[in-house]
Amino acid sequence: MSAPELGAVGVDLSADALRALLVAAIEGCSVTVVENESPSGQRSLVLDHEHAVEAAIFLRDNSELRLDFCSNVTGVDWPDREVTEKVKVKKMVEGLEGATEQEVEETRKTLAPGYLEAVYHLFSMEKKHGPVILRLRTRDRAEGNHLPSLTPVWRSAEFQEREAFDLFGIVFDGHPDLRRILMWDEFADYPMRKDYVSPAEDEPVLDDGCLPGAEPGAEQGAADA
Amino acid sequence: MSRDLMMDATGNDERLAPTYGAGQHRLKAERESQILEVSIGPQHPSTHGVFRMDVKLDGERVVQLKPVFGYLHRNHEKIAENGSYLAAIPYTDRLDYLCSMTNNWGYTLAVETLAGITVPERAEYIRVIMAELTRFQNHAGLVGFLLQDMGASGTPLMYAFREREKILDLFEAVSGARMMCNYLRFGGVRVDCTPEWMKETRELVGVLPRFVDEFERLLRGNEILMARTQGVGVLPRELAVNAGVTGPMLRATGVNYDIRKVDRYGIYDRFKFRVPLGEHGDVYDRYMMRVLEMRESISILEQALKEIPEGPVQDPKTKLRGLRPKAGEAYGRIESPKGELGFYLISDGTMNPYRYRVRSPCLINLTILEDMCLGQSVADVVVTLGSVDIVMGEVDR
Amino acid sequence: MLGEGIVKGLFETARNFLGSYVDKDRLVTVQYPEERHPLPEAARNFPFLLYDGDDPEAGLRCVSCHICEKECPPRCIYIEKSTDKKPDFVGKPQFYPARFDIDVSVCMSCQICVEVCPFDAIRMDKEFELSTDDRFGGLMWTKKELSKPNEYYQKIHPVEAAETDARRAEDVEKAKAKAAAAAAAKAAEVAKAAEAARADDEGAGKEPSKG
Amino acid sequence: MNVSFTMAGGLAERVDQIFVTLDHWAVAHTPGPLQWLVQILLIVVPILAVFPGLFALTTVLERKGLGRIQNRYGPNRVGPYGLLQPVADGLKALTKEDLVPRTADGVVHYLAPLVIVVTAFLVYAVLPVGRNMTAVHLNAGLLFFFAIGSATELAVFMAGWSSRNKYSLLGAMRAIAQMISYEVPLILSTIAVIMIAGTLAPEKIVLAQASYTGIFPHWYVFTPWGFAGFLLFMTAAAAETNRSPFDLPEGESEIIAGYIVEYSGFKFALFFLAEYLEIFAVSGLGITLFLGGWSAPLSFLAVIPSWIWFFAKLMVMICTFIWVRGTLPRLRMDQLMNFAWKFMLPMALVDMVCAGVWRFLPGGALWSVLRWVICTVIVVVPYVALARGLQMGKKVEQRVYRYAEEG
Repeated sequence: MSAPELGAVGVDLSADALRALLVAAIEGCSVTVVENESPSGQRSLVLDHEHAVEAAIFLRDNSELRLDFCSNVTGVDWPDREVTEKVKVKKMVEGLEGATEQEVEETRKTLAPGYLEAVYHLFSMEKKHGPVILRLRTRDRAEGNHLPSLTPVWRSAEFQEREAFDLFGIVFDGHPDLRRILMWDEFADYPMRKDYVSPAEDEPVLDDGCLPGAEPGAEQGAADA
Repeated sequence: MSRDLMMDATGNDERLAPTYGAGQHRLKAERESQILEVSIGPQHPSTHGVFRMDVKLDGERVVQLKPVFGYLHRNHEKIAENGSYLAAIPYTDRLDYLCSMTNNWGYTLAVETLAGITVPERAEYIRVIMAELTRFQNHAGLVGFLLQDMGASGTPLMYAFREREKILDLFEAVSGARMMCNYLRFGGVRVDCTPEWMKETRELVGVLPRFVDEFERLLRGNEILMARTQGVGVLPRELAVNAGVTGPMLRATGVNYDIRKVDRYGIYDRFKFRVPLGEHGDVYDRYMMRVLEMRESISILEQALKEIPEGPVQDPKTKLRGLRPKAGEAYGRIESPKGELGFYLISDGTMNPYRYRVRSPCLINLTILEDMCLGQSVADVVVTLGSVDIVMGEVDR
Repeated sequence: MLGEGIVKGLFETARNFLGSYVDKDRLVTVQYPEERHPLPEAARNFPFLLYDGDDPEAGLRCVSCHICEKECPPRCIYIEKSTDKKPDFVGKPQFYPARFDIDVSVCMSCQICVEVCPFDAIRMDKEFELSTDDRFGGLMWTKKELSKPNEYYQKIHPVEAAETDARRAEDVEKAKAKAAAAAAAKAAEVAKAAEAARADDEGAGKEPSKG
Repeated sequence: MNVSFTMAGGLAERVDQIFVTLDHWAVAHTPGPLQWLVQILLIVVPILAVFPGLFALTTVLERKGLGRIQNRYGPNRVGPYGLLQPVADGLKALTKEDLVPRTADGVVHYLAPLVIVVTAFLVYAVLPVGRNMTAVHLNAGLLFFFAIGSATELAVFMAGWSSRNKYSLLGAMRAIAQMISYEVPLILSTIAVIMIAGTLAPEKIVLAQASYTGIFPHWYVFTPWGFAGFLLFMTAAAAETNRSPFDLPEGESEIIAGYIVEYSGFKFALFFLAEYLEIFAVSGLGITLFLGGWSAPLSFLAVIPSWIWFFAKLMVMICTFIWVRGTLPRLRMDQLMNFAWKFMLPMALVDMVCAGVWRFLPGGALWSVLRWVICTVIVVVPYVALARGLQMGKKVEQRVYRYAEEG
């Protein structure tokens, strides 16, 4: 894997450069860079919902970038999590000498709201560089699970966005054919979410009762006879 | 014919619809009553597994085709997220069960990128040898299956399987299993190849060209094959790029994009090989891509077997059991015989991957199945599907 | 388009038809029950447990460390640890599995358990003719069915087994040397202690004499 | 009986005519009122015994032959060399459950396999399987053959329609289109033979070819028009009997089994039987028309009984069918139709012209050479032209591929 900074034709593909490009090209576009501590160093860009499609078209059509190949689209689930942090607060402390203001260390638990995330890995077939990683984040994991669909920009996202819808429950607005793809249509849950509980494994199967002697009491009856 | 091609625009913004736009264009039949709805699959001799196509036919002409999958869905990604990094490797074998070695490689490459693991030289060579053997047997099998779909009574398929058998014997000798090899590890490979194995492989690679010649004599000039495949299932170049089609299917449309050349992962920059390119993007081109790539694979194998150095095959610093990569993410991809096989991993610093995602070439190459099949007959649908080269284990995951 | 491709193809099939009678390379089929391919040494099918000596209970190498149970990708191993200990091959007291079951209907023959086992206790079998007329029974292999002697291992995987045996022999040697050294040290200590004890009648007998 | 028993060939003749003699003997020893019954039985029973037996043999031969072509063994477990495989297959077909779809048209679904088997057997009535061994002597034997033979289309459509399965229907539609299209070149290619022989009776056509120049026979296949006609006839015959590469109605990889998709057990076996019977019959007709029927290939081989020659030739034809099946992929429907109407039909007409020219050019040493040249030209030129014309509009060719530049 080449590092993302090393574009094949010397285009600066670093997240910061792309961010600057996008902000300059699209008015009002807000782009944040997600750092990546791992040795891979693949950093990514978070786009806002309103300008995501615009930004995607820009990335695809810009003659320098030409990110015409959207390789991988996937969802990631970040559930609500409790953040415990130790903060120093000034507080009145009842002491032996009466109440005094003192700096006290205190653990505070805050609930960081979870969200669902769609990750797009972009490459360029023309320029042969990449990856550029885009992220879209939903507002929350319940009703606010909507994201703009990038399928009209990259057709390759069609099935993969359907899959993210199917397994994570991300609703892609603007997707031409958003149905369940791997699970059956009647299935209600989203199996790839972290809080998914799989049903018990020993559900009755078709074989039960079909085999001679398998039905309860069959042996009993035989013994009686 | 008074049927016309009806194109529904996906939106007002014409930049949004550079291609057909997500299966929106359908052929309209003269009368609705003529439409015959046929469900091809999930149990059908030539859907290559439990794959289903909801097809609407006007006579034998396809006016709508909706692929339906999920019959083999086992939530591979969830399983891998519940296990350790090591425990995911045997599961990758079962993705594309014809090419377990390349699947292993895709995954180990992603883990190596994520954790910054280096691979010893000899292991890299062994990986290339295994991957190219896999590519060879996959392509041979594909040509066989394609001809089987065309109704050739299995003769080319049997010839392909005859050679595949010999390659699988080699896999078994080194990894212990014929198909579910579970051989590559992050930081190297599991066991070293013996000198006898190397000798046998060299011998086999020496006779493989003879087999490709045989294939060509049997099939290449066959008029029926040419008539059945040329101009059938044409995939336009722009659509192929936009729909993320990869592998031989993409190269059949003339796009020069081979990840072995682009990313130069592993040690592929040390080998001289050419990337064949098609012109028309039809089934015949796809078939020929495979045949030509088989020859290139042989050439890579010859080079690799000549140059392979002695040395360790596993990075001693890498912990296989209980690997805990630093929190972060990585996307690793390889050129599997079917296309770009990518693995996307997010680590949260624990022993299990937080997110494990397989970018399966088979699934994404199916995106444009409808576009290729519209207006063609049922027989062409079968052939077109055969030329896409799908394995349901990877499509449904 | 004159049909020469078809004629060429017909000649190729004719060549293969005749070739299948003379060329062993062409007719690769093996008439299975009568003739068999020799399995390569690395072949694997299902795991089994190794024991040394003649007694599967006493010689069982497994120390019930649960590593394979945790690493097994399909989670098909079930282990219950014993409450007491028994000496292992170097004489160190170790736990042993009171129960060791493998659900072979779940096992996917991936060999991860063999790789992670630090005690050379579990290995892959080559036996593949496992079919019976019992459809549901016999799929949960217990410790008794899983235990196979080291000689069996030596038979099916000679090279691997030789390596393992050499390593274990080395371990035994080391342990012996260590034990001897420890014994010598202990003896010296005991002698010293005895000398000291002679003074104040305190013994060192509480410590175990063997390590 | 117009066979002259010569002294030299006495024994050979007797062996040759053994079945005829036995037949006469049996009829002669039957009481008068029952003679008609025995006569019929002695015709029907051998046909019902021999050809299904040949079918059993062919199934195992086909599987073994295909196996060897594909570098496998083929069936070799039941009986010596797997020869008893058809018995096992038959038992299996008999013991299998007979499934009829709930929505199927029961009566028609039941009748279809019977109709197809009956018509397949009927055509053997006019097939000369040896000297004086034609079941029914019909002056218009060929007409009878084609008339009855085309009745199988009815059965096929009955099967496809009554099953009420979309695949069946597709298969039946394909079958009807294909069989009707290929009947035209099939019949037209025989017209050349009829023109030369001047008769419609199969046994007379054989007699017309049963003479020799030196040791070489006068088979029609050894003339330019005959050779072309033979190839046309056999191609059309393969299409007519749904053999590869024209097995579209059953096209396993496309429409699963076509019109027989809803048949199981013995009904399926009957379809299978009928298909093979048709192959034998039409191959037998091809032998009769072009390969000299029961006559020996070289004059001195005439000591071997004629019926052995007929069946030997039949086996050669069957093996060729198997060989072709093991090699070629299947055509597509529109290509099949194009091939029938744009190539086969014109070629059959050209072949008729060629036969006419052959017939009316005078004999003689010089002329016979000239006749050969002219007739060959008449056949080959249209062949090349038509074969080129088949790819009109579509460029179908071997392609040369480029490689990406090193970069």
